[in-house]
Amino acid sequence: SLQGEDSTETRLNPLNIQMLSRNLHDQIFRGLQPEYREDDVERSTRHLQKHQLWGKETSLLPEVELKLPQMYGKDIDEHFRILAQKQSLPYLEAATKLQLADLPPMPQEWSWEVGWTRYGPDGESQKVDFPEESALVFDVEVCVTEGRCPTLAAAVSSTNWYSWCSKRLIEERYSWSNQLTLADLIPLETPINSARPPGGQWKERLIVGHNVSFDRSYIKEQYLLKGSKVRFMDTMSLHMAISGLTGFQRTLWMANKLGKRRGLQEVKDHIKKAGQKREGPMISSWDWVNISSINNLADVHALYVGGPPLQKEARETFVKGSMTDVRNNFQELMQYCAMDVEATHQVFTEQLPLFMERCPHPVTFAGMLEMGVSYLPVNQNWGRYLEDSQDVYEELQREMKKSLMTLADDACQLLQDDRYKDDPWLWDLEWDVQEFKLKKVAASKKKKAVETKVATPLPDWDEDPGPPSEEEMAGPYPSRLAVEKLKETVSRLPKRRQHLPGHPGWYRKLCEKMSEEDSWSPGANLISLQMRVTPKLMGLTWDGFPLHYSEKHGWGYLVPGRRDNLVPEEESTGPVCPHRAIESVYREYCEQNSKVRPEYLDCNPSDDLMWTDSTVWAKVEEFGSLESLTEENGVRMMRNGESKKNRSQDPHSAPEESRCHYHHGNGPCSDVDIPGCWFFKLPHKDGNHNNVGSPFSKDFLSKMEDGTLRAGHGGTNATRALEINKMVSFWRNAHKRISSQMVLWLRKGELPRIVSRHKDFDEEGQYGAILPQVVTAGTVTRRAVEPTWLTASNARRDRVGSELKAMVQVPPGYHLVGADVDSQELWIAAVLGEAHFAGMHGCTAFGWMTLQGKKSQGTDLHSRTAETVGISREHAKVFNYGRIYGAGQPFAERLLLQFNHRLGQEEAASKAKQMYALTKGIRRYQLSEEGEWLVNELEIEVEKEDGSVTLQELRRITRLVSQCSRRKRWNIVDKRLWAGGTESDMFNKLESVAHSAQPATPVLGCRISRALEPMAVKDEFITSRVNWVVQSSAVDYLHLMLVAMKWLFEEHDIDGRFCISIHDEVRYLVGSEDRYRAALALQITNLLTRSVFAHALGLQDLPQSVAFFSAVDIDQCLRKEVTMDCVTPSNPTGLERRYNLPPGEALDMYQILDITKGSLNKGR
Amino acid sequence: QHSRRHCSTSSCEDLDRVSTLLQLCVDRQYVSPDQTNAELFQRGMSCVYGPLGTELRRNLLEQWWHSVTSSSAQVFGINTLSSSKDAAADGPGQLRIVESDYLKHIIEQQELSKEQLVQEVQALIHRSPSLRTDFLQGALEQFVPALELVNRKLPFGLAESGLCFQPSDGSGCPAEVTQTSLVWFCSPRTSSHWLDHWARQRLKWWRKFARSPSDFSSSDVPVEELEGAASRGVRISYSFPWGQEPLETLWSRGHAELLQTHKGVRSKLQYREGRKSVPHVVSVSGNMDRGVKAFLSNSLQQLMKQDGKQKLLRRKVLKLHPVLAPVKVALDIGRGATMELRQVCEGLLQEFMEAKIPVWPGYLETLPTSMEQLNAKYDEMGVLFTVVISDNTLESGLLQVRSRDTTIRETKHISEIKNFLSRYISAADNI
Amino acid sequence: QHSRRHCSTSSCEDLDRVSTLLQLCVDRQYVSPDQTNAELFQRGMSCVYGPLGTELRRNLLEQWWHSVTSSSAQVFGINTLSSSKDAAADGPGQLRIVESDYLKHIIEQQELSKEQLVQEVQALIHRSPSLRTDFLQGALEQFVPALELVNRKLPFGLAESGLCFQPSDGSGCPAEVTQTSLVWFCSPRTSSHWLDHWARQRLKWWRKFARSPSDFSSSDVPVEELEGAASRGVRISYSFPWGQEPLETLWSRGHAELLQTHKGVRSKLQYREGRKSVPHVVSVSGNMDRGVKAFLSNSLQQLMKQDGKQKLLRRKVLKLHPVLAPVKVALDIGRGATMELRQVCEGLLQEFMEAKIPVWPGYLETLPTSMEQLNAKYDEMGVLFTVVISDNTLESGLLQVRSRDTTIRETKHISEIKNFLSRYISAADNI
Repeated sequence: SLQGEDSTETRLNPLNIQMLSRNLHDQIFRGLQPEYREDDVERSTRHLQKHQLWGKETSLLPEVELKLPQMYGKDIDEHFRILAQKQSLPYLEAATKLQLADLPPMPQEWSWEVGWTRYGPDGESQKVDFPEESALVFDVEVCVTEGRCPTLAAAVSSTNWYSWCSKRLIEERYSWSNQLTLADLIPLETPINSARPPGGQWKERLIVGHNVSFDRSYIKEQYLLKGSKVRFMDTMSLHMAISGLTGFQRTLWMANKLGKRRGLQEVKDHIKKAGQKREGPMISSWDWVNISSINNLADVHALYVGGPPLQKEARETFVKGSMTDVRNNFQELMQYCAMDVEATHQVFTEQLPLFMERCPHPVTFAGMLEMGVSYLPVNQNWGRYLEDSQDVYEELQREMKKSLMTLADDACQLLQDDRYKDDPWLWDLEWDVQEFKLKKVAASKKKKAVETKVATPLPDWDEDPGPPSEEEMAGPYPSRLAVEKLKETVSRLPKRRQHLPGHPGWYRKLCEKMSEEDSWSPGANLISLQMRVTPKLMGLTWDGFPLHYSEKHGWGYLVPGRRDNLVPEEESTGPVCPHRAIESVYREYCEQNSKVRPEYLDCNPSDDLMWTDSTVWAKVEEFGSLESLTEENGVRMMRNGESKKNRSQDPHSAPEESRCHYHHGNGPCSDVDIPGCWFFKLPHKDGNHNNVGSPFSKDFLSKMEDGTLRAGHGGTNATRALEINKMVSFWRNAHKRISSQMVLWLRKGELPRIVSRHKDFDEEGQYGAILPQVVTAGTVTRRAVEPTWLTASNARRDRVGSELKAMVQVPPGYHLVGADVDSQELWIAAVLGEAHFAGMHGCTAFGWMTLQGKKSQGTDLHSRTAETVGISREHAKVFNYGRIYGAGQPFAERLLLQFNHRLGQEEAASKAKQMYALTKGIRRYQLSEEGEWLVNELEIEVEKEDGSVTLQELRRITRLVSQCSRRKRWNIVDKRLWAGGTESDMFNKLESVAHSAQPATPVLGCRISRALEPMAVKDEFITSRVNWVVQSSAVDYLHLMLVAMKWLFEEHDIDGRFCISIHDEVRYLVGSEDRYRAALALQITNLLTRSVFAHALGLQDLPQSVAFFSAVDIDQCLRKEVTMDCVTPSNPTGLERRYNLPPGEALDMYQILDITKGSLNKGR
Repeated sequence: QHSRRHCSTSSCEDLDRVSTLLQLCVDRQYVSPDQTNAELFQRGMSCVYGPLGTELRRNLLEQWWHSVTSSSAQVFGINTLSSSKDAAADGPGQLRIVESDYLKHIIEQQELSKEQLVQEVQALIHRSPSLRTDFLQGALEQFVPALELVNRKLPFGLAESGLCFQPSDGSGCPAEVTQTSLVWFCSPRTSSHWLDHWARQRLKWWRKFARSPSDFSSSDVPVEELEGAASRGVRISYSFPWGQEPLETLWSRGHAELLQTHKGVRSKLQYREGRKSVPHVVSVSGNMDRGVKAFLSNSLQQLMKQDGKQKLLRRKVLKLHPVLAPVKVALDIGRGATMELRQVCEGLLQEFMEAKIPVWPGYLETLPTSMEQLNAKYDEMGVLFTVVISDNTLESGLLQVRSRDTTIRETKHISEIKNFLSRYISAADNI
Repeated sequence: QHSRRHCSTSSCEDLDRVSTLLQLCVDRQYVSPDQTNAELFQRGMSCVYGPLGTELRRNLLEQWWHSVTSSSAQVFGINTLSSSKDAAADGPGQLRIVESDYLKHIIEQQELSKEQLVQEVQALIHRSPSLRTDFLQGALEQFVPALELVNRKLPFGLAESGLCFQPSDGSGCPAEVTQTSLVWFCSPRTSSHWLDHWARQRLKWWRKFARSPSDFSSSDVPVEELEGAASRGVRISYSFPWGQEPLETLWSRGHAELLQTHKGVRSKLQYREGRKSVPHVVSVSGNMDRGVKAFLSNSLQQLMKQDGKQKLLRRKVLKLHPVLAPVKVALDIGRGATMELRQVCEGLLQEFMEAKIPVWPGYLETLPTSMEQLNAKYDEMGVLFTVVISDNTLESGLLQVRSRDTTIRETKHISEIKNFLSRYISAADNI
């Protein structure tokens, strides 16, 4: 083994944290040694002691001895600069050429011909295989109603214009195959019917487009597993990096665009709708609006280029029109496409220098290019998956509908003897039935009819009359004639037949009017979970109380026992509440639950709380936009306090005498006057003043699981419906997106020989790829955005279709090699804080926990939080990430209430406060010069610690100052700091970056969007800016990894390509022979990347515990764990049995070293 | 006042459910009334069905046949003999058809020695045809002509349904079972996929007609219970109140039995793309007698209600799927039957019959019954609609239609009732 | 040039016809290819049917069931067991189900004397269930519950269809027959009328599906051929080229067997208006295997035509009634079998299947065949229409439809083909 006996000793830093093995440190930091100052060490020790972390036992990792590949430059940063420059050189050249070009004039007339046409400067046109220039601006249009085949495209290079037309556009046919082949796509590098470039050499070329990943998915060569060196630049991503907007800003921007006045109204409405307090931030600075825009080409063009606005009306033809419409307007539409190309070129020309200036590090550029060519291999199992999932989904939907229909049918029985009046749920439905209408018949006629009617009594004696005679059999039966005659009375029916007149009103509404349509089906088939009648039919109860809907307050429940509003029955006009029945429901519930419930039910977090980080962030951003200023100064705090008092005098809370004394909840609402009952609202995740629109929303899933919300009526039917609702939730939301993924199947000749000659190659199988439409920098933090793959959760046993990711499966002869960066964001945040605090790894409590914390000892971050607040570790995770993303105390409060609705408001607030004091710490304030002067002048005694004062002190000072001075306002605060918590120093660092004049990521120096720079937004959007520091650094991390991997793959001839990166996770598609070398490359990449971070922050060392991925996954499909079998309702037998996919390997660094002998070289 | 409660699953209530179900089946002519017969029914064997049971089983078999032969996969129906003279198959547990005359003739021959007698009897047994216990063997034998039919292209399947016979396991009373069988031939590589495919299709089919579909479930057969050559098995079961019983079993059988049936002559068995390999067999075989029982059990709904006098009544409804329900509509006369009313009923009966809507001629019943009793009876029979003709019908052509599922009475015109029923039944397939 | 001639009835040609028919049935998968099997078929016994034969028999049985249970008279379908343990029926010609294990066990007991052995064997035979030879007994047994069902009112009938077993008459090989049975209970006074009624109804039914109806005829059974208790009998026969064979037999049986079955307990059997009299029984029982054979024979048409080179060709067409034809439509690809054409075919196949139109997936055949050969094959299969999809279909949606009966090719649009076929088949019922 290579664990170094010869390396002298384990390196520990003064805080006893194990550092890189000496040989690695020497190779990476080139002899630079970290220096530790004594007082720093002492300060750190004290800090750790305070948080009970000092002296905790830690275990040592084996040393790693490894010869790294030859590195360039004088230090590791330079090494990466050189790599990135090398990798992006040809593309950068092409980009520059394009940027400097004067475009040739746009052709007046476009050629109506299949394939590419080139237009010379003099308007002459010529059919070509594909444009050959090294850089193009490119745009594809698709006639959406006719499937996913590209319809037409336009492109321009520095010298020529091009147009492309699909065969399906030019040739008219009754039907086309819905399965696309390479020949249907747009070639950019290869002739028709070939998958090889002329001369066999792939060239480095650059394609520019707006949202270019969309256009990329229609390019033929991009689906080939190997070869193309074309790279893409997305003007939308460049825009995001330069001037992007946060989600909240986008809403404001749109509102503003609609006219400032109206805009503000919209903003208010938005805030209200998002459930935010009225005294939320007044957006005081609007400067940013003018230096930014939302993402579409027209607005981006207006921002960077200006001039007359782009005309986008023609686009409608592609979205809504048919192929015939496109044909009829061909010239106009081609022109439109070309105009977009021209506009994109103008935008690009403006953007490129701005981008280079704001993201100066070459790694950023190179990383973005690599990100733009993601590739997901799939096989015949993809189709099987879609079919199975849809199938199971539809079956479950049907079952659910059936259950609900049965409930509706059963409820109809209450019509008899008006029994519905005593039903605790159904009493207030519409129970009226309609009279069956007939046309009036003239009275005289009627009389006549009666007269002529004869009634012949049945013979008493009913003996077997024998068979009908032959004559009887031959002629029409008399009985048939009698019926036919009666049928004539149909003329008395009204022309329009009544719709189920005999059924109660609510039921009628659930039925479709009978028709000859194939789709018609009998019964209450319009019923769905979303309908108001459904919870009632199910007889849902909340803690034993029947649910009730109020127009004004949404869903709530009725608590019996109210006596002050009983009215004698005869006086009431509408339906009367059967409060006695409600009482007996509750009594029955109490009897069943006579065993006392455990006070605190910390249920297993339902999946819906196990948010992906992006959803956590969305929440945080929503809250963050409000709370940033609440603690600003004493006055504001006061108002906050007032508002709390106000809330208790809520207009719709009941007066004291009609209070419910035995039940506490969200209410009662006195303006809901139901005799004998109080009305309480169901709790809402965004705060209790919000109305609950449906008790079946996913926020209540956990309440159903823990039995708070349960079905009373119809037993199994209702319960099963709820269960199914849970099972289908994923597929219902995702199936459109998933099944519209464009898959392209490759023919045998289009696959590399490794695949087609492999022993496992199946002639009848299908091999192909999906190109996910990744916007390389889709958010203001420059994180990638893609709606399907980047947000997909992991397989869950009870979620139909959730095995999605595992359907990305390699062709024979290949493996997926990849890894998750262990606690990426936590480490980045921690290392920033450490550099700020004492310049040592592990010097803050937060950092120490990240590096050394152990789940088993309860010293890792999540366990710590869980312990202090008394929640589960899983829940604690959500809090921790939320906090690091910048969420404040109110967020935590609300989250606590959501996790456990039985928790009181006060209790939640105190828990949240406790959590924040322990972690983020307490706000302290440094007095400004003015402030110091005032304090001195007024001789106020001030309690100071480390030069700062507490909030209480500050308030006292403010009060004293205002008493003693006539001047309205003094600026006595200079800086706000956090203190005392495990994360205080980290937050101080993040905030100092966020507040700096030109915020830039600490490692690669990428500047924040112009729309978030303090110059434009002053003190607004602080949460977003704080969050940006960590998130954007994580993007830097990813870009560094991509550059390093590309270097190692090329240097060591590893057959592989980038597949996809999902936030902190990267995957490569690697030839099976090279898979272990690729795994080693990945480990080295992580080592180097972390080292760049440490280097950039002036810490010339790296802890051994984060140097390597804890595991590199070598697998044949995409999944969270290599052993996950991804059993779901649509994949009941698991991956191994159903798709023949064995578990993969998860190798740690030592195992990889064993296998590869530490060498990246081929043929060891 | 009233309360609705679904029966909980306490075992006492379950037992109650069982006897209720049995009694109802006998009362309502699903199963012929006779102790031994009821036992056969309970054991999931073929028994003497009454008119309603016969129709229900017919509907079920018809649906099975249609779903299997009209699936997108190529399935051919075949019909083999229920007895075979293949002497080779001489395993234990064989049922032989013996002509008693012959046997008598042998043992009545006084001149034979004991040894001779034994020999003769043995010879007779040996040449007596044996009764099939399942359809597998027949389908394997028909593989070769069927392979010709599809020009040696896989995959395809052979479907058959009918009676099979089961040895008595000691009770001395061999039983008959209505079985369905699909024997599927495919390439070895795809046999596992096909097993999954058919398991899913079959489960879907069962659930399609169920009132509470989740009572039908499928599960892999544990390795230790694998049968014969089978490498994998899936069982579709129904959770009866008294426990799970298998309805249909799927086996991935490999090719051993196919080879054996054709005496190892591989050349006959090879398919076109097979490169000399022999097809694999996936067998799907169901017990439709038990299926009938499952659907009866599944569709029985018991609702409690209190009547006006606070008496607890139990309403028993057989909520069979409209497609399966043996009687779709009952025809009755409201009050005071007259010849005229009866004639209208007869006319309607004819009309329904021609439209292939099974109808119950309740109007022939001349003993007076209250509407309530009548409805209770029809609910127990699982009759979808009750059409009541009255004096009013003679005047205006209007009649009352009561629905089994909602208990609501709706007025309809006589000219529209047939179409309404036809549409209702055919559209019920859509849900 | 081309001429058609109906084959005359000279015996030589008839023999030719017989072998042609047999060959065609085997070639076209009506009957499984196997010498013994063909013999069973010829004898009018149940045999191993191929996919087409199976479907034809199904259609025939379906039509029978519908015509009997949906007639204006009250007929209930029932289902009885094919074996019974009723030891009383111990007449000659009994088939017993013997568990061979038991018999072996007895004869392997060395210690038994010959007498003991004989006794044990006799006891075993005696307690072994016997197989039914017809449905009469079962129906008679079910008379009592059925009488309850109709509230003791006559007349009514019990219908059943399925397998019955026949002793071997010496050949040592018992046979199976697909039988249909209607047992009709009526007052003694009307029994003769009912016999005539049913005889007329049945003959009408047979003729309804025939190409030349006069080949089906009915005749009274001569007195000397009367069976058992029967006082009158009517036989419906088909004139095969080789002679007449009975298809269905009706007996007026009196009440003796009914009484005997119920051990003479008259009180159980009395009907409401019957003044203590016991109902009379009319039985109608048919052999549907022979029915299949009759319709195959009846529908085979041989046409002579001369081809371009003056060679005499014989065109064989199985002109089965549209309702009976096992395959209604074949789907083929014209020229250029591209994936897209195949996709269209699959879509159509699904559409037809869902509309319950049996379809032959001819497009799956990838070996090249001329259209002529294909049509000849489909004619022999009795396929009503051949739909051909070609490149033209992709462009314009038009396809070619060839009719079996007229051989004319017509162009239709793809959107209308399903409705056309459905209408054609259902309307054929009215002819």
